[in-house]
Amino acid sequence: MVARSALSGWLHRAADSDVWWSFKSSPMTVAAAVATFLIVAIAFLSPLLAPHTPFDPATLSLSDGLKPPVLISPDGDWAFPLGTDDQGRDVLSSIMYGTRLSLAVSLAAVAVAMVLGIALGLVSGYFGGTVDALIMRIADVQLTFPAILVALLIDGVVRGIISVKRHDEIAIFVVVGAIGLSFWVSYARTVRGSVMVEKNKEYVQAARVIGLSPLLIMVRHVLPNVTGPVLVIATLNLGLAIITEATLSFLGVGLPSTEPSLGTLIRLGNEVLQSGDWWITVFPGITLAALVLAVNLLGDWLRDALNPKLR
Amino acid sequence: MNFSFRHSLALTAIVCAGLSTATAVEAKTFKWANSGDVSSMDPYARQETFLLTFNSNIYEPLIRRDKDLKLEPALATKWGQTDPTTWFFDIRPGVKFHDGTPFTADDVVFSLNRANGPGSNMGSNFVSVKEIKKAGDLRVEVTTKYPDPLLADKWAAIGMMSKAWAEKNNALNSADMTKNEENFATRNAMGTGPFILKERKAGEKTILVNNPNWWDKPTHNLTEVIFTPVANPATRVAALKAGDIDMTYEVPPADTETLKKDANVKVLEGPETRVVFLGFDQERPELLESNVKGKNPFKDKKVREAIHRSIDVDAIKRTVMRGQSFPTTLMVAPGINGYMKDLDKRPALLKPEEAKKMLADAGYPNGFETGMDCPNDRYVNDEKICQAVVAMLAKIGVKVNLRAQTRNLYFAKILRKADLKPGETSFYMLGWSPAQTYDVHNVFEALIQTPNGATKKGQFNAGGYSNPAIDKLADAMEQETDKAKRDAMIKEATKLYVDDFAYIPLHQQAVVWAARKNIDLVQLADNSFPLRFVQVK
Amino acid sequence: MQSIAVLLAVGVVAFSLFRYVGDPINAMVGQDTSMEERAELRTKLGLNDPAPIQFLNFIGNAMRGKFGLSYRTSEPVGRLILERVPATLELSFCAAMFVLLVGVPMGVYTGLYPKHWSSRSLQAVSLIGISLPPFLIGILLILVFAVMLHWLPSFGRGQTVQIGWWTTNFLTWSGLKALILPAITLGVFQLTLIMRLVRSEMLEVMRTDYIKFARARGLTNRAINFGHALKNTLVPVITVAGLQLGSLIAFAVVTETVFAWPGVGQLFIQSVQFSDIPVMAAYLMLIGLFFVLVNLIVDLLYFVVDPRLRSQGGTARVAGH
Amino acid sequence: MAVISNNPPLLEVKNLRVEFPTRRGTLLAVDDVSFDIAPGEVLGVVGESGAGKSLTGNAIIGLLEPPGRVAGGEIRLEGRRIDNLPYEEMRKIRGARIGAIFQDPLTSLNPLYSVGRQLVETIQTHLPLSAAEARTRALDLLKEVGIPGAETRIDHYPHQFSGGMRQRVVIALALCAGPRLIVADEPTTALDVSIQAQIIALLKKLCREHGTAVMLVTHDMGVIAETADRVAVMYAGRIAEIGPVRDVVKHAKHPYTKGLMGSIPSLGVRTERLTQIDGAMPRLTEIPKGCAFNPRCTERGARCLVERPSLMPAGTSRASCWLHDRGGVGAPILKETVDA
Repeated sequence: MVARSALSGWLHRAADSDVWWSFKSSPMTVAAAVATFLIVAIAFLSPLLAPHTPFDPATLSLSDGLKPPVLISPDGDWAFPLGTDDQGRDVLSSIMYGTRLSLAVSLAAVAVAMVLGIALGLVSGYFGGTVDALIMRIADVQLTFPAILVALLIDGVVRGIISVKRHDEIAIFVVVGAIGLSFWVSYARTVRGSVMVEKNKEYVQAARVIGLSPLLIMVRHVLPNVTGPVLVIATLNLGLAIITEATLSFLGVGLPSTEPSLGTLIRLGNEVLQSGDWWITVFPGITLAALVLAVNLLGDWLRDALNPKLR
Repeated sequence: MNFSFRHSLALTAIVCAGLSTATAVEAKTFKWANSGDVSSMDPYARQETFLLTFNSNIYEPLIRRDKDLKLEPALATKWGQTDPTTWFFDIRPGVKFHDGTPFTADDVVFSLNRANGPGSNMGSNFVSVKEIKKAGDLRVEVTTKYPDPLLADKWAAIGMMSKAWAEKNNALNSADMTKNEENFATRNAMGTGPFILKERKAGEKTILVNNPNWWDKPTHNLTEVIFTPVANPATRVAALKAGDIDMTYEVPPADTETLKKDANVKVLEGPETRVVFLGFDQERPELLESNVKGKNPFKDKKVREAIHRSIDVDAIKRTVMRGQSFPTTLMVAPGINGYMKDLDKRPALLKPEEAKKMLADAGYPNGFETGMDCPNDRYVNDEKICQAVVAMLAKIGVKVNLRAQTRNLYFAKILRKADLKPGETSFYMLGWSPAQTYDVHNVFEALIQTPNGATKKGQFNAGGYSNPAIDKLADAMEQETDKAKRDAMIKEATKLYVDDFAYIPLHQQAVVWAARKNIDLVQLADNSFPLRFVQVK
Repeated sequence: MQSIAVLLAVGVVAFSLFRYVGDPINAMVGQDTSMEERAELRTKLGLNDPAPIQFLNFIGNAMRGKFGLSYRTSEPVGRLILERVPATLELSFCAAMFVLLVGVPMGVYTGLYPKHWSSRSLQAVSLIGISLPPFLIGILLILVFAVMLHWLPSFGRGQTVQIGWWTTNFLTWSGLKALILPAITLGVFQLTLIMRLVRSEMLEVMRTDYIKFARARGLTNRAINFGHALKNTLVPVITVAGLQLGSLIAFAVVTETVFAWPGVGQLFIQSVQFSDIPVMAAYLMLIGLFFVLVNLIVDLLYFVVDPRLRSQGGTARVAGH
Repeated sequence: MAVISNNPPLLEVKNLRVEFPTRRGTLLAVDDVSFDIAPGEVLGVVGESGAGKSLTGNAIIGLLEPPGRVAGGEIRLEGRRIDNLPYEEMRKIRGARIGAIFQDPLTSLNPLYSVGRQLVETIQTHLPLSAAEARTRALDLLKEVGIPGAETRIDHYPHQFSGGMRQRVVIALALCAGPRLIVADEPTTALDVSIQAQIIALLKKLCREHGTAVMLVTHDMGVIAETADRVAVMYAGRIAEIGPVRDVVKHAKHPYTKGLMGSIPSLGVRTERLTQIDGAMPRLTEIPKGCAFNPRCTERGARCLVERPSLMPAGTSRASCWLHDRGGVGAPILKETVDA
């Protein structure tokens, strides 16, 4: 009962807040949010919703291969509403599973970047001096090596160090690690800036006096301050991560094609783009574009909404 | 008119720009593309079909292959054996190198020794050779350690270089990677062939021009050939459709149908001599990547049979290969000496229950799990074929963990090691063509005979299949000169490996070439593309 | 000093990482080469030496511009790279121009009129640039402009002119035409980023007191928007644009693959596929060098743009917001 | 009374209303404000933050930040109505006829341009002078505002000046095209106390010399007392009291003004704590019925709760307080009577 009223109170306040108001007043944002929600929900529920399980080779049959989408062609099969690819995989189910994988990879990558960036930003801002200079210099260098190069590098190293045997199993970590590693800088800079402002405030000094770890105190005070900007960066990075994963797949360091991500699906489809079997490329392409577009629109809106100065 | 290609590239570019406008009416420029570049202009740099045939436009062999891959005289007018261990080659008189110097027996001796020398990748064609010597201005004699009836076939891929030119430019040997020095022959060329190298930009473009002083009557009408590597297949197809190139080969199967519909493009298809097959680790007592411990299921012929007969090569042909393959049961393709047509009959496909029962009889009622290795950029749709195989085997309870990777990583993993240890694989894909000899013995020797460090047999038998009866037959056929007897041996050995389900031959991939409508060309079964058969209308 | 340190660090990365990639031997020889020959080559190449010794050799050679021979083409790596640098730089330059000439005005416009419907739609449209993978955009451009319309070439650099060791696209009609599609493909991603950056900087600057004061002084909109506001957005934009130039060169890997553009990016990806260690190492060193140069240029530009840095000796870096 | 001179006023503000549309309804930030400024006169405008004094200033120079807008009333400069001019027309008036000075000299100057350039740019925008002439004029102005070594300083950048020097530059910029009126919005708030007096003195001196009128917006009664000829006290978007500075300071008529004057430390005498008015100014969303000041008023009557007073004469000043209603409709009511 109490929890319920607390929740409703919170909901009420949320509904009343400026952020919610700015959300409601932008139809594009609402559309983006609905699209994002739908895509994410369908993707994560794909094991329940998808008509087929494209990642399970035992369910695939080459005799189902290259069926066109039902609505387009009389040759279509209602079992495969968006057609099948040359392995007999249902395109619709592949998209659902692939989106799930892409989202998982991108979310994980963004999480890696966020944790790394926030940690380094805290350390850099707190200790200052040489540590700060070093970390910020590394950040500069890091920015010269975009995700693609980093991924090729890491992939190369991992292939070399870990025996080739297990490569596919760790491919996903390579991609996550590479993308995560190349995104940390913006988080670090944001947090560092905030820490530098907070560092000299009285409560930090006070904390030191009463024997609390100032770093801990600062984490508690700084993190809420940077939630907004970090959230914005994370949203925008999410879109970037999805695209980067797709591009890596094109360059041959992506996820294995037996369990294709959305990007891998497009890469595979890219090869048959001119063959007339357009549905293999077009549907995953539309899904990817819609997802990234929606996420970015949300990020844009969030940035404007959370930055009261710009309102 | 004499082209010298050694002056600066800039100058040549300008001269030729001028030339091509001046003679615009007759100029027949032929532009073509392939997925990768020729790795070197040195004809001995790499023993691979693409490099050998590309460079054969500049460097001609003593004996060349005609449109049907039969040997015909080139720089040698006559050749043969004076006794079982002595070969002779009579040099064609009056042939001149591109720089106008005459081609002599000295050049032949120099070239053959260079091909067998340090830095060269052609050494395997000289295993039997004892000595190469000049026997008069127009004759070269070769003695071998043992009778080698296939010497002429092997050497049909070895182009002849100019000794004087190599000496002058310090290119006596092929590029030696251990020294940080570049080799002049890597990006320059001096041969006798129908085309002269005009411009070489590795990875960008290579331009050849017609050799007006060629000894043979040209069957082409090209004045200039521009070759560009275009890695992305979609771009290649688009470029052909847009008319930016006149020809490309190894067209992706998926694009074959649309290209056929394009009024400006024609598609040539034919089987390639290479057979793509799957192999098993039959050597280790326990598979590297499997849930079966203590034994190796692939040592059991019943298991191999169940798997062999569960792979539907016709389904693969229909969807994955889009019709661009020629299923086979043998390890050699038609057109190769020793292909046994009456043995090329695939055993009937098993229903999943039948295959499961067969596995159960072999002691695997619940199937088993195994790793599989596959290249993803070597054969046509290699990775997709493997995926299809994974799906087919999943239906009979064999769970296959597929690992597809780029070719050099792939080969590093699955091929036998330098000490002849078996490749690190349980189940793999490989393609093989006896491209030097066009004879089945090469297949037995490399793939089917028991690996043996001393005799160098079975070097590419990655899974270590071993059948003493075949070993014996293969050794015998190597030196047998009586065709009937030899054919009988081949037949017997072929039957043995087929019945053993030693490998799972899948198909010959189709050689799909596509060209603009105004191009006439001849498609060869070994996927080589000599420019001397090309006509631009 | 710092630059040298960065270069050295990149050198360590370049070498020590790629030392372990794949097996170069397989790339160097044909499939039929015997095992003994392979083993012999390995020893000769020093691939069996301890890693530190190999590294010292590497750095020593690198300082003299010697990166050895490519395992794949057996040509000197230095020259391979040098031959391809012009193609990549010209492509990146055109892409950067495209980004700046289109992206900055778009950013200024959307920043000045953030509420206007045209700004909002411009912003939404620009998102398409980052919603599709670059390789797909490239292929689609080829299909439309080369295959369907026959306006532009589908791949390659077209006719180039050689000036010294530099080959240029800029002097021939076909060369210029060949640049268009790849430059757009390469730029479209960064275009969106730059546009948004300029927009948000513009929004930020337009709120400042000195802009309000400039208005109060009755300056014309032109003077305010392009003189005062734009110049103040330049500092963070320069920072990011400099970094994006680095991204351009890296993303060129994709564009060059799609358009068969003979630049270093394509060379790099081929080298990764073939485990061509010397080329990969040299490429990384090149990127490192490039980083140092871009930083230098960025610092110089700060110096030109921002008087505050001039008096402080130009060392302080004004970070982007 | 209010307008001493016979000349027409330089600036007339009549019934000015400034609105802010928000999602919770439209906020009336400036409500029915009227006043005049005579040529050469210094009008001080005081009030707590949020009282609407800066908005009034911004409305006069035509730079209300959206979504704020002038919703009613009119503003006339030298008889010409300026509140409804198109942007471009108003731009020509800004700088040329009305100058402005803002609170923070540190941020009012563009950091990337030299002060000379900013001066020349402003001069050339409004006056038909060549670059050289404009520079000479700029140099003269800098000397006039007391920048030592103006010849070299003219090419320096804002960050090379101290805060006080920068505000001098800002004053030069505001004056450079010879405006008749300067709207100075808290010109000294951001400066050190020691410099504040100098800047105010400078402003006063220059305006006298140039015959420029000033609307001096501040929350500092001390500054007003020293500088202004007349003063307007604003509370919750309205003028509470307006009159000659001496009278308002010494004999405040509005209870709010009285409280405000009580909170000024006498010059030179520092008291530990200032007298304060209990409570705070209401938010614009919560302005009470009747007189906006009534919740805090110590002299509140019943009428104050229901009816809003407008400005009415109160001695030499005018105040919006029922205490001064001489119409007899509602004579002052004692406080006790409302406490029911």
